[in-house]
Amino acid sequence: MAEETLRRKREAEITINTAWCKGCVICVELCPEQVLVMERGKAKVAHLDKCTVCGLCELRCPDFAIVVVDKNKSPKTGE
Amino acid sequence: MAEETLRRKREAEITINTAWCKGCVICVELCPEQVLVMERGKAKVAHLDKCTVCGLCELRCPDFAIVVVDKNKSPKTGE
Amino acid sequence: MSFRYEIRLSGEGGQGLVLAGKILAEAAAVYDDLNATQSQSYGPEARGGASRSEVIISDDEIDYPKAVSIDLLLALTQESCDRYYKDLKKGGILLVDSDAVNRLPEGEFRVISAPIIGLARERVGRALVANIVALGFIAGISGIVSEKSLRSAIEARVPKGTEELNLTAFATGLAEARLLMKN
Amino acid sequence: MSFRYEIRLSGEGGQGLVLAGKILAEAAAVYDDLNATQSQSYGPEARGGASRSEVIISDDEIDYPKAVSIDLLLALTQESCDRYYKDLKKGGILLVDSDAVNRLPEGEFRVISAPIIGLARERVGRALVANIVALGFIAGISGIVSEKSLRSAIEARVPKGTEELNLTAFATGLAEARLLMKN
Amino acid sequence: MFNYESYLRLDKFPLIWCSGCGDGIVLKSMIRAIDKLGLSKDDVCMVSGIGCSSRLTGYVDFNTLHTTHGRALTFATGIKMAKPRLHVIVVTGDGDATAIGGNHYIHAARRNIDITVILFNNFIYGMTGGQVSPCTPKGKRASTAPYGNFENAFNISGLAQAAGASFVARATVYNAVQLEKLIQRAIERKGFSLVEVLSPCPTAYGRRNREGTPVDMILQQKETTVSVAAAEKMSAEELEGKIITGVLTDVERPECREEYQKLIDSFRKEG
Amino acid sequence: MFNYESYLRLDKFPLIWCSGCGDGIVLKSMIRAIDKLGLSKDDVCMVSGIGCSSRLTGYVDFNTLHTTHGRALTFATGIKMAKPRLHVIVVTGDGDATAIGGNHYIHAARRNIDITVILFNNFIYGMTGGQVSPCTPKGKRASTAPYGNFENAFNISGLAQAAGASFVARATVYNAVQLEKLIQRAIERKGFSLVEVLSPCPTAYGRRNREGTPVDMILQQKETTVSVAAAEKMSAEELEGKIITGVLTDVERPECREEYQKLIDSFRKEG
Amino acid sequence: MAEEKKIKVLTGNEACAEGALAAGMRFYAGYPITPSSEVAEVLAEELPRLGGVFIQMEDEIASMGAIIGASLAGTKAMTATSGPGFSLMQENIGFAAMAEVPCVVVNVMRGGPSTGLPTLPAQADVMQARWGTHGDHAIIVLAPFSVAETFDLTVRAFNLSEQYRTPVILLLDEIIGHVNERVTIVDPGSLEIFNRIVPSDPPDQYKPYRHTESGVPPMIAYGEGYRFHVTGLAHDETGFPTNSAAEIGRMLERHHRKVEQARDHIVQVDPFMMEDAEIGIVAYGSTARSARHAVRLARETGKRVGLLRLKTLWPFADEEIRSYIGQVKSWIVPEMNLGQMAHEVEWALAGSAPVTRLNKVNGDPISPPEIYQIIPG
Amino acid sequence: MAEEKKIKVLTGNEACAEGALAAGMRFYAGYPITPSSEVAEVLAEELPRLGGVFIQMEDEIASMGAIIGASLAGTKAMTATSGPGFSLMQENIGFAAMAEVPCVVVNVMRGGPSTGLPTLPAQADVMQARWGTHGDHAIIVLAPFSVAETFDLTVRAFNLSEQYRTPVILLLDEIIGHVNERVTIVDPGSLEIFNRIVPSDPPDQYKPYRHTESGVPPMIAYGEGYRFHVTGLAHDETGFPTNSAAEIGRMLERHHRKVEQARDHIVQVDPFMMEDAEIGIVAYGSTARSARHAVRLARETGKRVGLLRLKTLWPFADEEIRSYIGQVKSWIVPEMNLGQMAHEVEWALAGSAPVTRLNKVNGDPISPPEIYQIIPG
Ligand SMILES: Cc1ncc(C[n+]2csc(CCOP(=O)(O)OP(=O)(O)O)c2C)c(N)n1
Ligand SMILES: Cc1ncc(C[n+]2csc(CCOP(=O)(O)OP(=O)(O)O)c2C)c(N)n1
Ligand code: SF4
Ligand code: SF4
Ligand code: SF4
Ligand code: SF4
Ligand code: SF4
Ligand code: SF4
Ligand SMILES: [Mg+2]
Ligand SMILES: [Mg+2]
Repeated sequence: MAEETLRRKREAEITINTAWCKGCVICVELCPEQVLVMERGKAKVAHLDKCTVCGLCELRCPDFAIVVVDKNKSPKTGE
Repeated sequence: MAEETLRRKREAEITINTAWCKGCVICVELCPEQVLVMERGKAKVAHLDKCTVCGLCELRCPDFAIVVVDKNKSPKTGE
Repeated sequence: MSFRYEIRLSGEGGQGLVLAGKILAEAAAVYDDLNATQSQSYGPEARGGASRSEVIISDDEIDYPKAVSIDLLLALTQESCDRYYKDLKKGGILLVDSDAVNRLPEGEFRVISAPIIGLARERVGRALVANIVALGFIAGISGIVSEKSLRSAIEARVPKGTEELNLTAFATGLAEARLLMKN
Repeated sequence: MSFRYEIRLSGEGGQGLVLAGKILAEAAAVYDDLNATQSQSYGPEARGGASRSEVIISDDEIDYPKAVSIDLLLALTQESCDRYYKDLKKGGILLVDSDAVNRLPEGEFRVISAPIIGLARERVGRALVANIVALGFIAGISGIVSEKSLRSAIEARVPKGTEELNLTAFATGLAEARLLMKN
Repeated sequence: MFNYESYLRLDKFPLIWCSGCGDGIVLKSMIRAIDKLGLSKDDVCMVSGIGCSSRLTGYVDFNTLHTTHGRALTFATGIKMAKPRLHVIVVTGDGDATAIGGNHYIHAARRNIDITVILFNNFIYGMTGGQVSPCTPKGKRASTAPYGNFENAFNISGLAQAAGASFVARATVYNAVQLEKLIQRAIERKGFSLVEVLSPCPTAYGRRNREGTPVDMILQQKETTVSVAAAEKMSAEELEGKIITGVLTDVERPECREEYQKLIDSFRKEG
Repeated sequence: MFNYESYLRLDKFPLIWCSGCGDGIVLKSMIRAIDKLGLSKDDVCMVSGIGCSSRLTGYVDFNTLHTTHGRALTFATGIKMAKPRLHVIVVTGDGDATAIGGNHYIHAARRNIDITVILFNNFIYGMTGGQVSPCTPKGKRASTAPYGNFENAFNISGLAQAAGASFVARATVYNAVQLEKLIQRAIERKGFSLVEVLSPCPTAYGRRNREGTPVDMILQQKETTVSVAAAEKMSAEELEGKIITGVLTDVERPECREEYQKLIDSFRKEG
Repeated sequence: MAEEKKIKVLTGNEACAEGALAAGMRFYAGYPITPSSEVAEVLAEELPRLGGVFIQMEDEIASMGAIIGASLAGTKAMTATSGPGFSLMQENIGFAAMAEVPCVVVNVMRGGPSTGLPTLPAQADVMQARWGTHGDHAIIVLAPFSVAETFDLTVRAFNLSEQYRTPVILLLDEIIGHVNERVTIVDPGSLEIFNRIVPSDPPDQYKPYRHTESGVPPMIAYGEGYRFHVTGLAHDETGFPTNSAAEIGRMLERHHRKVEQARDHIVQVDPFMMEDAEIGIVAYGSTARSARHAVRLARETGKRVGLLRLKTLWPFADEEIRSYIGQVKSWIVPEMNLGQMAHEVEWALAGSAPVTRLNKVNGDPISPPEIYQIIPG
Repeated sequence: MAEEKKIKVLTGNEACAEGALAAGMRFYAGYPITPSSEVAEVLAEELPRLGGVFIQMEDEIASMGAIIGASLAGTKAMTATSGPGFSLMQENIGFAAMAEVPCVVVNVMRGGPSTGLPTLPAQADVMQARWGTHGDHAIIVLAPFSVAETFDLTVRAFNLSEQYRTPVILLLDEIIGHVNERVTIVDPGSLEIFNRIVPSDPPDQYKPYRHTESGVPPMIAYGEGYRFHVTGLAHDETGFPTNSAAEIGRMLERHHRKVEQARDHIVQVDPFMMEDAEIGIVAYGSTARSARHAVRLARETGKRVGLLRLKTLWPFADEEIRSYIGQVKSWIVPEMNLGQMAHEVEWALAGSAPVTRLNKVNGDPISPPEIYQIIPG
């Protein structure tokens, strides 16, 4: 089953709450795909297409400022 | 040398400070040779001749109330 | 006029004088419907040689719970006798253990000397109950608390299983005291 | 009559406004032989966004060390400008960073707007020294402390090795201010 | 990926912590763990001391208590003993738990009381601006150790083990998934459970010790730690300077409140 | 056999301790050990907390300090740091050292400061009349544990080891000769050294737990203890309920005051 | 229990424990110390029988923390100690005041300062009970003078604590703690028991520090469906930290007001032969017994002297004392300290009558004759 | 150092550290707490250079213990803290008082109670400084109002501590602790420094608690050939515990006397425009600065108002205040608490003049206009 799941198309939706983002750059530098960049001291999505929805950015954002959703996955069945 | 020392005649002098003795019976019961007895709540020497000057009574008297001296040993050369 | 009767039980630690004081107070307060206080002095923290237990009995409110002018002093050791006899009031009673106290003090008080500890050891079989034997003496000498109340208080306060022993001790003291008082 | 000059340096944490305030106070107190106090407000315990540093300069004893009617307010952020401009006294000076502060408040005070942070970044090469550029401005605008004293105080207080950089920053601010004042 | 919101007091946001502070990453892991366990928010009581990390209790929608410095475990002990049905979780810093609070720490572990401690170890006193802590490694700088710390540091987890804790684990914010799982196991384990989390403090510790950016500090955790499993295969020399992560202790021991309940029950039966 | 008198304040005798209390036996061992080491009385500073055992400092002719309950090690730390040439020996009870004083205990061990602690473990609060202590074995009775202690007890020595002590040993009054030797080694060892002595308290512990006379209690020590050497040859089952005596730890670690001296000296050199 | 005798002989410490149980206390955390330990010893025996919790903590700081925790969890909680332990509890007592957590702290006073005189009586922690913790705060302090009153005031301490959401200090002295005396134990059902007022708001509207008119906000326990925050930081009505001077001022003012505006309810004095007294004695605790005795003696010789006995030490009975201005010409304040309450009496009288101090700190109680001797006239 | 500039700009906390070093302090033990931590931070840097000891302890209790130990070992010792830590130090402060160990405790006051307002100023630990530990005891408390004076009073704190063998409390408030201000650093050699009097007796005749006329017994350090005993128990002249009421009374009486009979030396006030004042303001610490400003403002409008500034808080300046009876018609006492010193002023005046209180506990300093407004006339 793992195989199928991985092969299912992933489409990311990334939300950045700039009011909470403190610009620590963690998400930007630790994103394996260089999806994110900094702009005016806040994180910003630059290459959404490259996102694999791995969730690492969200996992490590200390400020709850970045949320990643797999649009092709129903919210109820999160892993 | 140990042999000689042991064979040297031991002659005990046992002093009991009754003002300090609290009558705990420790010296009496733990003397290997039953040298001591209790009298009116204080330790007392009963059989001085049996004393081997082993020093156990003094070692374990919590109240510094019993002192054993080997009269045949000069005080300066304690072991 | 109301009365205030002051008793001091003195001796050394381990003689059960605090318990005896409590029994006396309880006999008076719970069973005789008098007011009573019992207090004791402690040595440095938990331990210490000398022991002192004071009971005040009154038919009125007891303000100051410490003895100031003693009606009856029990002394089970020479040391306690020497230390406290001066606090006896004129005409008070000094009750001493005749074996433990050899040097009797002099003063304007009555001395009663009896082998309290000896009686406990020999007649009751355990020196430990000398405190209760002493209560028998006190009851017999002073009459300040009733025999019945003291019996009830003893039964209530002594360790379970030792009631008989203690009541015997009490009876022994009481009987001896009555004998003495007759003379 | 003695004078009392109140300066508030405001912006956000990390802009070095506390250090700037200390330098200003030291310039006045140690080198210009005036009295000066510097104080700041803290957020909850160690951290917090907004930063405020106050300097009072006087030729007399300074009683109250907090600003009550401000002569010169430096605001390096919009938030600090909005929050503090009301404390400016009539005829006081509001010095703002022209990039950071877009909405200028109105009131009976003079507004001087200059790209302080920009100057630090572009002319001096490090945005970090905006605080010292601001000191240059303050010296140029107010004249309350002498140029020489400020230079000495800067040299004494900034981290070893950064003296040159900071003196350049100061000179930059001072020159700009003089230019502005001429107009 | 995961919806944190229902566990948060959103009106208190943004968090008080500095940019790049690791504490927020721990907070998220805690919430995920609690969610996985399916605990009712009403049944969770979170207690903290004083420090940056201890500010956490203000942000989570549980029964929360922000106590005095070092004393969280004493309040928590009162709560657990009085109302054992509550899941009591203590949030504390290295200073809070092991400096001023060291005694309560070893006693709670000794009693093996059913409390879970999440100890945010940033090797420094963050809240008060970077003073040396009993966990600051020897030689490292702090505002009160300007020439480098001359004292030996505690092995926090080792102390809890020696004192009698049931469950002891160590984790990093770098490996936030492991962290979450360890917290989950810690809460599940009856008895005193500890998760020591290495949480970078870029402001008070990193800057002074030239540890680089928050990212540098997080990545450094990857290098300096080894898992229990890996460590077992390594020599003492190889382990020099390494920090072991994972479950260090997991044993069953009599739990304090349960033992007390037996005493209460003994009278119930009698009566 | 040995002349204790010159070390004693004879005018304070007889000792305050109860008849048969083990503390006097420890005191004698301490004096013999100090005598063996040939320390000058002027250079010995003995510091105690509050408790029966802590009354010891009143009887010995050294520089003596009887502090507050649980805090002896903090005063001792001040003395040692300020005047390192003094031999600082702390006398403390199980309650004093590990209940109220537990934090100072682990911190002094962590710092590995050159202080020798003689810990009189009688499993009870003697001075205040027999309340339960963190060292009272589970199930044993105390005035505040009338139905038997429901809490787990500390392993005192283990705690000191985990916290970082250089030298840790356990002894009994039964074997007063070993006790003396261990105290001697503890004082000799640079760094934090601990000798935990099992010292019978017939009054507050023995009576309540039907342990018999003082002699019974002393002899019982013979039965319940095994030496480190013997223990190594025993199985876990055989060791169940046994207490190990002898040297448990003896290592060299950086000592607090010496490390600080290096810092001072670094400026001396510069200047 | 109903068939048990109603009259008992108890010590003050025992009566304190009994009173606490009668008041509904079901959580005790403490650390032993002479002369208070019997409070703990009785409770160690009784609480498990009643399903309550007895725990001996590692020290007094922990004990104080534990009772605050237990109280927040909804249980009436208490600790008992003596001077050294009371000093250590101060920080957390301040927390209880700030976070408005009901609890009772018993201090059986012994001689100080420091380890002092562990087995001897004193009354020297009166000012500490008021001012021992940092920061300005309101506090209620009661001091019984007999064993019977110890029972009553322990119940009252819990009632006041619950009613005003504040720690209450009960100051015994060693004499009261250790004297055995007659107590008539009333039927538990007949006792007036006050339990904290619970909120009527639903959880989402609950404010744990609401500015009510009485100054006392309703209080709910942890784990009852209300999820709120408690902190020792300055906070607003919601319980969350604030730096707003207005909010802080309002909160601290309320803390003060809730006690001050109830002072007539809280403050209790017991006048004895004060009706026609021209000389007044102010005393409390065991010293008040000596004072009463001295009054009786002096009355016998015709002196118009009376005793105004303080049952509440804080808030201070200034109004009650001032009510005698004009009638009482001079006052005497005997106490086992160096004049702590005498200072307050002087303050209250503001020079309107002279105050004679009788102080003793050597471990000896003040005896009736000592007081009697200094009664003028 | 001689070539260094004599004028410096320092914060109060820095000046406190400098003053301590100038006084000869060579041992600091502390535990960090806002707003006092800079005292420690400066000393962590300076002490090792001077061969002195800086140690951060595990908590405030340990810090207090360590400085007492160090002082007994012969080193002038200090700690610094703020409210919560000050509460924790109380037990050991009592030990220092009882055992007569010189040491200086700095409390940089922040808002309370409890964790309160960690970064905001307050003056609410004034009564705690006097009464925080259990048992009656004498204590000296100083409160500077400027950075320069912080230096001076820190030196003085050590001098008084050494001279009277007693702990001395230095109360700063957050404003004084954190304000940067001009200090003229005098040549260390020109400072008057008092070192504890050492005994002239040989070791075998030394009594560490001798009843001298001044009340202060000579003191020798541990390890100097005198082997004596120190305890927190009540003790006699030899330092050993006693239960003799006479000995105890004598000792406690001496403790009190040594401070009371020196009160004229210890108590310092700074009158400002008091010569002809009809309205007097009593203030201390940073509030005294606002008060002085208010006095200047009011004098400009012709009001006869002056400021009696307290540099010594305890012993209380009652006589100094009373010396204005007749001249000053009314008093104002502004303070960042709920009236702690005002109460004392009222007591001192005993009704001879009215006292107006101006209190603030919300973290805001009391400003000059606030005081000015309530100056009558
Ligand atoms: C009794 C007391 N002492 C000191 C403080 C000051 N203080 C607040 S937090 C803290 C240390 C915090 O360090 P840590 O526990 O490691 O938490 P962090 O801020 O690093 O997360 C200190 C010393 C206090 N609040 N109370
Ligand atoms: C702060 C404080 N709390 C409590 C006490 C009371 N107290 C004195 S000694 C002691 C316990 C002593 O037990 P331990 O340390 O084991 O010594 P032991 O008497 O058994 O030798 C206690 C609780 C105190 N003196 N100070
Ligand atoms: S989910 Fe993964 S790939 Fe996508 S932005 Fe975040 S870290 Fe990068
Ligand atoms: S990790 Fe979070 S706070 Fe940091 S830059 Fe990214 S979104 Fe902003
Ligand atoms: S020395 Fe030995 S043999 Fe002699 S009395 Fe003592 S114990 Fe007995
Ligand atoms: S051991 Fe000592 S105290 Fe005990 S009975 Fe013998 S002589 Fe007396
Ligand atoms: S100081 Fe350190 S621990 Fe505190 S919030 Fe900032 S980064 Fe985090
Ligand atoms: S109570 Fe126990 S420890 Fe204390 S002196 Fe007596 S026997 Fe020794
Ligand atoms: Mg930390
Ligand atoms: Mg013990």
